[in-house]
Amino acid sequence: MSSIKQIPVITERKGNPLARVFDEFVRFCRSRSLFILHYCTGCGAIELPPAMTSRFDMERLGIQPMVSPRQADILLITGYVSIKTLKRVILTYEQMGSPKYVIGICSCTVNGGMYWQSYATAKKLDEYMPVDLYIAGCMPRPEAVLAGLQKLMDRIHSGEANSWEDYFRNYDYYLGNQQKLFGENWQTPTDIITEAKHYDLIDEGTFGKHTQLLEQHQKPLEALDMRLGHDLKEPTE
Amino acid sequence: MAPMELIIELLLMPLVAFVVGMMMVLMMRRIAAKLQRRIGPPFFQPLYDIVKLHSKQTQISHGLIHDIGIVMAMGGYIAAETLLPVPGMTGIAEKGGIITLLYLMMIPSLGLALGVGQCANPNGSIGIARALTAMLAYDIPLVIVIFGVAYAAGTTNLVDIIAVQQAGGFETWGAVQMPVLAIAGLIAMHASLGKQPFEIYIAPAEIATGPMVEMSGKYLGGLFVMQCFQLYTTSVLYVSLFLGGGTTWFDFLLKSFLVLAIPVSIAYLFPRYRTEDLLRLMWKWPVMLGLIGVAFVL
Amino acid sequence: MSDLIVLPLVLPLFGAFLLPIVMRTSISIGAWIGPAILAYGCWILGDQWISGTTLPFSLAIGGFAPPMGINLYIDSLALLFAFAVQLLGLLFWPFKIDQETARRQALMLLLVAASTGLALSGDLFNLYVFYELVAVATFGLIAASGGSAAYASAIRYLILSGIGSVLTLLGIALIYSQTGTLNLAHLAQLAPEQLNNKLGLTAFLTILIGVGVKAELFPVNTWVPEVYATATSRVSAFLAGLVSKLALLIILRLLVLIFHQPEAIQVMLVLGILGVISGELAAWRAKDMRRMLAFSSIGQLGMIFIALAIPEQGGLLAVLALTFHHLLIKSGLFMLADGWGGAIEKLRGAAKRSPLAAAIFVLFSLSLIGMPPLPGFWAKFTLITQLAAQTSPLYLIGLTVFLLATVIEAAYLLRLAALLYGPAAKDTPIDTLAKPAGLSLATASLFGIGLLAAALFIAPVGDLLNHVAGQAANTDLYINTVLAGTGGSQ
Amino acid sequence: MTLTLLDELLLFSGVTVLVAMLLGRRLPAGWMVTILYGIQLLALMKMAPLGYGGEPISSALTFEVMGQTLSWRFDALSWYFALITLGSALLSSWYACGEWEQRFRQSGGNLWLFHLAMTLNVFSMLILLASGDLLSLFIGWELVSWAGFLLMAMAGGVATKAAMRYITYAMAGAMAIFGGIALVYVSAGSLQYEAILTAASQMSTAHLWMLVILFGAGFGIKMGLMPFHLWQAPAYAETPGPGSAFLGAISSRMGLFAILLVLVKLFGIVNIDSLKIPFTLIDARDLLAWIAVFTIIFPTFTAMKQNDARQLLAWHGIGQGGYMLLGLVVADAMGAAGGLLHVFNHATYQAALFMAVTAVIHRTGTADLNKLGGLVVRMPLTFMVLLVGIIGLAGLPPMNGFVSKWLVYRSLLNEGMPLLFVAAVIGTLGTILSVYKLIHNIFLGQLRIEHDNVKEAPWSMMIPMLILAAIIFITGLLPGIPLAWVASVQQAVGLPVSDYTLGGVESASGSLDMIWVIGVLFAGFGIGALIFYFAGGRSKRVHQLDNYAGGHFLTADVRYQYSDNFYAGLMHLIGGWYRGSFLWLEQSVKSLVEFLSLGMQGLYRRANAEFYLLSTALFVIAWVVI
Repeated sequence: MSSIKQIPVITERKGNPLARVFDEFVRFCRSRSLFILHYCTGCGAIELPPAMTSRFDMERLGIQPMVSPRQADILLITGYVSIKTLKRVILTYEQMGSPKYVIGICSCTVNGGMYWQSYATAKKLDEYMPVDLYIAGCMPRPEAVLAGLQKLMDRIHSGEANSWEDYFRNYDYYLGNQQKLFGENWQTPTDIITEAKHYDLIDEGTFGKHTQLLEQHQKPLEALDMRLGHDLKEPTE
Repeated sequence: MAPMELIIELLLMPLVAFVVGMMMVLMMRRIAAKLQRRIGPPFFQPLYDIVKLHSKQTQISHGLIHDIGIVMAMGGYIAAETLLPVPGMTGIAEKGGIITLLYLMMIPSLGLALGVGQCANPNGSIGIARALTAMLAYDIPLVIVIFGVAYAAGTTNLVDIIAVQQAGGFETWGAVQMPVLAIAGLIAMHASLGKQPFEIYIAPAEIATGPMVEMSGKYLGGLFVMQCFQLYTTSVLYVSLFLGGGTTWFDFLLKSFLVLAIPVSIAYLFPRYRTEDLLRLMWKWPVMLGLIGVAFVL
Repeated sequence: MSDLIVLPLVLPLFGAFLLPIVMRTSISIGAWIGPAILAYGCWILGDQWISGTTLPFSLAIGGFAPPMGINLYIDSLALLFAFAVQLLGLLFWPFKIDQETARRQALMLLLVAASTGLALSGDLFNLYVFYELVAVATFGLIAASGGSAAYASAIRYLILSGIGSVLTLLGIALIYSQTGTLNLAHLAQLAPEQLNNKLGLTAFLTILIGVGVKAELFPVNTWVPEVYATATSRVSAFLAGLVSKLALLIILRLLVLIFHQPEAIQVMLVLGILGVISGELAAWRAKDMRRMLAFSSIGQLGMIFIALAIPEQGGLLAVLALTFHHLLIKSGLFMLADGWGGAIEKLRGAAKRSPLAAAIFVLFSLSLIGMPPLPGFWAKFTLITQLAAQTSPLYLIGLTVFLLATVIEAAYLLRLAALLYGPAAKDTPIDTLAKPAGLSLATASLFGIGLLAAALFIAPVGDLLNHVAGQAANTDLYINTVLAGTGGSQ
Repeated sequence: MTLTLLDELLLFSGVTVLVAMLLGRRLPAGWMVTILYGIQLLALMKMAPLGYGGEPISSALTFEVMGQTLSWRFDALSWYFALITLGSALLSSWYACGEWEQRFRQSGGNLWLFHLAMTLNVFSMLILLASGDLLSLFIGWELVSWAGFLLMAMAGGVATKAAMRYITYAMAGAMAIFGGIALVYVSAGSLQYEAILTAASQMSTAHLWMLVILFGAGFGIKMGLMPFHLWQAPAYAETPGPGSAFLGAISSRMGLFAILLVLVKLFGIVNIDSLKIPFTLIDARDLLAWIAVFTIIFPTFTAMKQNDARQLLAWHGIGQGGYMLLGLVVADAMGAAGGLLHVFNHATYQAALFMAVTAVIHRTGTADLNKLGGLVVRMPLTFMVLLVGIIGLAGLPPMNGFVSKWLVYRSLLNEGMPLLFVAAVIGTLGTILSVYKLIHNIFLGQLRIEHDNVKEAPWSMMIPMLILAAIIFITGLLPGIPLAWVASVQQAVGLPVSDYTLGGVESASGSLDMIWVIGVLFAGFGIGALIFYFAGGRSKRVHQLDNYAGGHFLTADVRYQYSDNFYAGLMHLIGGWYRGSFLWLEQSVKSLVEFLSLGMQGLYRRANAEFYLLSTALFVIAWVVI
C-alpha cells in the first residue's frame, strides 16, 4: 500500500473562523521555516552546498540546515540507500518530530538508479517510509533542488504535505517491508506504536501481523517514569 | 511607584526584550547573510521559526527535568529583564543591582544544563561541559569590567550607573571615561554570546549542536526564545554600562543594535577556536585590558 | 617522730642483706619480707606528710651537726620522692618465684634503699655513694632480667655509668678542693664567693654529665634504648620512671642551691633541646614499643632539662609537674609494654584482645601529648608559659622545639594507638594476639586511675606542687634549716 | 550554686554523651540521642535573646587551676555557632536513625561508637563555644580536635589513615596556638579576654606578628586554610555518612569561630593592618585575604577533578571556608555579615549535600561519579535536595548561598579590591562547574541498567534532607532571619553592623531585596511554564535509549554516559597546572622527619657511647675554659 493512493482531499475546516486563521498562520509558519537534515548517503549531497550558499541562498526561503534529527523538519536522502544505511535512515526518520517530510534526491532513491542491480541496495525508498517528494536526476542541479523545496513549501502551506501521518496510520505496511529486508528481529529504539497512540494517529493500517511480530520480540522501551519507588516490592541492594 | 504600574512594567519589560531580541536575531542572520553575499532570511523569519517549533505535533520529552530546564532557561531571562532598566522603565533594578543581574543571567544556563543532562545524550553533556568552560573563560574579564564600572560609579545599582553616565552627556559615558574597560567588555560580551569564533559549545560539526542535540519542537523553540533574550540582555547590559543607557527609546535601540552588530560582524569572519584556545585568549587579552582599565579607575 | 624517717632508708638496706639468708630457709616467709618493709616505708613517709610535721627539717646522722656531720634533708620535695620510691618499689616488686628470686628481690630492696637515700641525702658525698649503690643495684637487676641481650646492654650501661661516676667524682673532688666541704647547705653558703668561677662551672658540668648518664641527658644516654628494650618491663619502668628522676633531683639541688651561673643553665638548656630533638625524632621510626617508649622517655627528660634551665619557682614547678607526670605515665606505659613488646606490627588489632590495656594506652598517650584536661596538659602549660616569659632567644628555640616535638610525639603515639584499634592482620585469631600480663595490666590500671584522679583534682594537686616547688626553690630556707636547726626534731 | 541557662545546656549535652555511652549499646541510641539534641536545641532557644543583642550569659562554674581562672560564657557569637552546631547535629543524627543505621550495623559498623563520637563532638564544640578565656578556649579546642578524630577514625581503613593525617595537622595547629597562648600570657599576665584586649593595644609589632602567625596558622589548620588544607577532604569524606554531613557542616568552622574570637575580637582585625611585610606593599590583613582567596580557588578546582562525590563535596567545604574568611578580613559591615552568614548557609547546604550523596550511596552502594547516572527518575526527591544544595553551594539565586556571597562581593567592591573580587568570582565559577559535574554524573544522563530498580531514599533519611532544603530556600528568600543573628554577632565582636532588612540589605550604593528577586524569578519561571506548557503540543516521554547517536542504535548494555574527564577542554589547558605542589610539600616535610629520625636512630645505635661521653665532657670543659 503506497501513500500515493492516500493523498488526502483537503476539506475546509468548520468552526471558529479565528481558529482557521490561526491554523492558516501556523501552516504558513511551517512552510516558511524548514530545517533540513541532509542524510548524505550518496553523491547528491554535493549539490546542497551551492543551494545553501550565496549563489542560491536557501535561507531566504527560511530553510536552514540542522544537524540532529530532533531539530529537523525535512529529511533529505541524497543518493542511494544501502541496506545497512537504510537502518540508520529509518531510525533517523523515526526520531524526527512530526510534522516531518522526506525528500528523496537523485534517481537512486526513486528506483535504485545505477545501483538497481545491487543486492545490497534498497531500491524504492517509499517502501520503507513515506516520501513527500522525489527530486529525480543524476544528480539534480541546485535549481532543481530549490524548485523541489519550493514545491514542498507550497504543499505544506496548503496542508497537503502530511505523509508523516501515513507512517503512523500504515505502520504495519512499512514495518512489513522493513522486516522483509532486515529480518524478523528488526526493532528500533523508538516506539512508533505508542507514539501513534499518544498522538491519536491510529488507523486500521497501524496494526497488523507485522506489528504483532514486532510486539512478540520487542523489548519494551517505556519511558523511565519518575517515581519515588517506595511501593516497590523488591529491595535493591 | 504604584503597584499596578510596577506590575505592568514587570510584564512589559520582558515583552519588549523578546520583541527586540527577535529583531536582533534577524539582524544577526542578515549580517551573516550580507557577509556571505546572500540575501538572508525574511523579516519575520525568527517568528516563523518559533511558531513552527511550538506548533510541532511531536514533542519529545526525556523527562520532567528536561521540561523544567527549558522553563528555567526562559524564566530566568524573563526575570533578568526586569532588573535591566530601559528608558522609562526601571522595574526592580534597584532591588538587586548588577551582581544579582549577572547571577540571574546564569540561571538560564543552569536550567538548560539540567534539561540537557536529563536527555542522556553524551553530545549534549559535552556541549554543556564546554558551555560551562566557556563561561569560566568569559566571566572573568566580564566581572573585572563590571567591577571597574561599578566602582567608578560607586554603586551596583544599574539605574544609578546609567544616571551617572547621562549626567554630562557624551563625555561622561563609560566608553569615553573608561575606554580600555569598554574594549575588554566588548570582547567578553562577544564570547558570552557564544558566536564564532567562540561557539565551542554549539559546534555542529562535532557534537551536533551540543546542548540542543535532543531538543525538538517547543523545546528548541524555548531555546530560540532564550536566544532572543540573550542577545537583548547582553547588548543592553553593555549599553547600560558603557554607552549611557538610553534617554529615549530611539537612541536606546540604536545603541543596542549597533553594539550587537560589532561582535556579530566579526563573528562570521572567523572559524572556531578550540576550548583551550578560547580559555587562553579570554584569560589573556581582555583580562589584561580589564585590569589596566580597573587600575585607571582606582 | 621525724627520726623515724631514717627507717625507710635503713630497713630496705637491712632487708637486702637479710633476704638471701631468710630465703634459703623459707621462701614463703622471705617472699613477704620485701613487701612488708616497703609497705612500712610507705606508711612512715605518708604519715610524715599527713601528721603535719613541719617541713623542711634536717636530721643529723651520728650526732654530728652539719656541716661537719652528715645529714638528711627532708623537705616536701624529698619526701615526695622518697614516698614515690617506696611506692613504686612496692608496685614493681619482682614477685616471680624461681631460683633467682632472692637475688632479684635483694637487689630491688637495695635499689629502693639507695634511691630513698638519694632523695633524702643532704650531703654531696652521700649522694654520690647512694648514686653508686643505685647503679650497682640496677646493673644487677638488668643482668638478672635474663637473656644475653640484657647482659650485653647491661655491660654497655655499666661502662657508661662507670665513666659517669668517675666524672662525677672528679666534679665532687673539684668542689671539695675549692671549698673544703661537701654539705649542700654549707656549699650553698659558700658558693657565691668560692664556686662562682670557671672551676665551679667545670665541677658542675662534670657532675652534670656524670649524673646525666642516669638522667638520660643527651648525649650520654645511648644506653637507654637498648637497656629498656631488653630489661624486663618492671625494671625499665623503675629506671625510666624513677631512677632518672632521682638523678635529676641531684642536678636540681645542685643547680638551685649552688650553681646558678648562666653558662651552666645554658649548657643544660642546649643539651635539653638536643635531647628532645634526638629522642622524639628517633621514636618516630621506632619499630617496637619498648624502644619507642625509651626514645620518648629521652625526649621527655630533655623537656625536663629545658624546664630545669629556668631556676625559679615557676621553672621548678614545671620541672616537678613534668617529672611526676612522666613518672606516672612512663611507668604505666612500660607496664603495658610487658606483653606488648616486640615488633609494633604484631600489635595490629590488639585492642580486641585486651580493650582495657588499649584504653589505658590511649589515656596515657593523650596525657603524654598534653591533651587537656589531663595532667600532662597542665605540666606542659606551666612549662611553656615559663619559657615564653624568658627573654633569651635560646628559650624561644626551646619553646619551638618543644612544640614541634609534641607534634611528632602525637604522631607516633597515635600511630600505635590506631594500630591497636585497627583490624587485625588476616588469618590471625583474636586470642593469639599479644596481651599485657595480668599483673602488669593491673599495675598500669592503677597508674591510670592515679592519672584520672590527678586530672579530677588538678587544682589541689597544682597547689601542692606549687608549694613543693616554692620550698625547693628557697635556698635560704635550706641553709637555715640545715645549719641553724641542727637538732632535727622540732 | 544556681544553674544558669548555659549550665543547663552544657548539662544536657553532657547527659547526651553519658546516655550514648551507657545506654547506646542496647537501646535505640539514634532516636534517644536525636531527642536529646532536640532538648539541647530547646535549651539553646531559651537563650535566644542572645541572637538579638542580649547580654552574655555566664556559667556558674569556674575553676582555679595553677593560678589560672577557667570560666565559660555564651554571647551572640557562641550562640550563633551553637545554633548551627546543634541544628546540624540534630538533623544528621535524625538522618542516621532508621534505615541508614541498620545498613551501617549490617556492614560491620560500630553504631554505639558512632553516636558516642557524635555526642562527644557536639559536647566538646559547645564547650569550645562557651569558652570564657583563652585557656578554656584551648581546652575546648583540643577536645574538639580529638572528638573529631574519633569520629573520623572510627570507620577504619582509609578513614583511619585520613584521621591520622588530620590529627597530625591538628596537633601542629594546637601547638601553634599553645605557643601563642604562652606568648599572650607573658605579655598580658593573664588569659582573661579583658586583660588581653588591653594588652593587645600596646603590643609591639614583632609580638603582634608572631601572635597573628601562630594563631592564624593554628586556627587556620582547622579551617583548612591554604597551605594546611590537605588533611580535610579525605578526613571528612571518609567519615560515615551522617558524620561527614555534621563535620562538613560545622566542624571546621570552629577554626573560624576562634579566628573571630582571637584575631578579630581580641587583637582587632583592623589593628592587623599595621603589620606591614617589609619590601612589599601588603600587610598582614592583605596576606590573610589572599590566603582566603587561594583557599577559595585551589580547593575548588581540586574538587573539580574529584571522581568521588564525597571527596568533591569535602573539597568544596574547604573552598567555601575561604569566602567566610575573606568576608571577615574585609571587615566592613557587609563583608563581615557575608562571611558570618556564609557559615550558616554553608552548614545548611553542605549538610544537605552530604546527606543526599549518602542517600545515593545507601541505595546504589557507590559514590563514584563514573559509576552512576540518570538517578533522577529513581530518586527525584534526593535529586531535588541535591539541586537545592548545589544552587546554594554555587551561590546562585534563589538559595541562601547567593546572599552571603553577594554580601562578600559587595564589600569587596565597596572597598575597591578588584583582584580579590575577581579571585572570588573565579572560585564561584569553578564551583558551578564542579557542582554541575556532581549532579550530572549522579542524577542526569544515562540510568545504568543495574540501577533500574533503585528506590528513593527512605523517609527517615528524606525528612531531614527536606527540612534542610526548606531552610536553604527560606533563608534565601528571607535572609533577614539569619542576618539578625549575624548583626548581633557583629556587635559582639566589635565589627560594624550592616543595615539589614527581612529581604536582604539596604544600602545607598545598591541594595539587595531577595523577596523581590525571588518573586520575579519565580514569576519568570511561571511565565516560562505558561509559554512552555500552553504554547505547544502535548509532549511525549520517550525512553532514554531513544536518543540521537548519529544513527546508531543504542542498547542498555552500551555505556554512553559522558562522565569521565568531564571538563576535558578545560583540562587541556589547566590540567598541567595541577602539580600537587602542596602534596609534594607535605611529602617532603614527612621525608625530612623520616630522614632526621633515621639519623637520630643511628646516633643511638652506635656502640661507642663512651666516646660520646668523654668527648662531650672534654668539649664542655674546653668550652668553659675558653
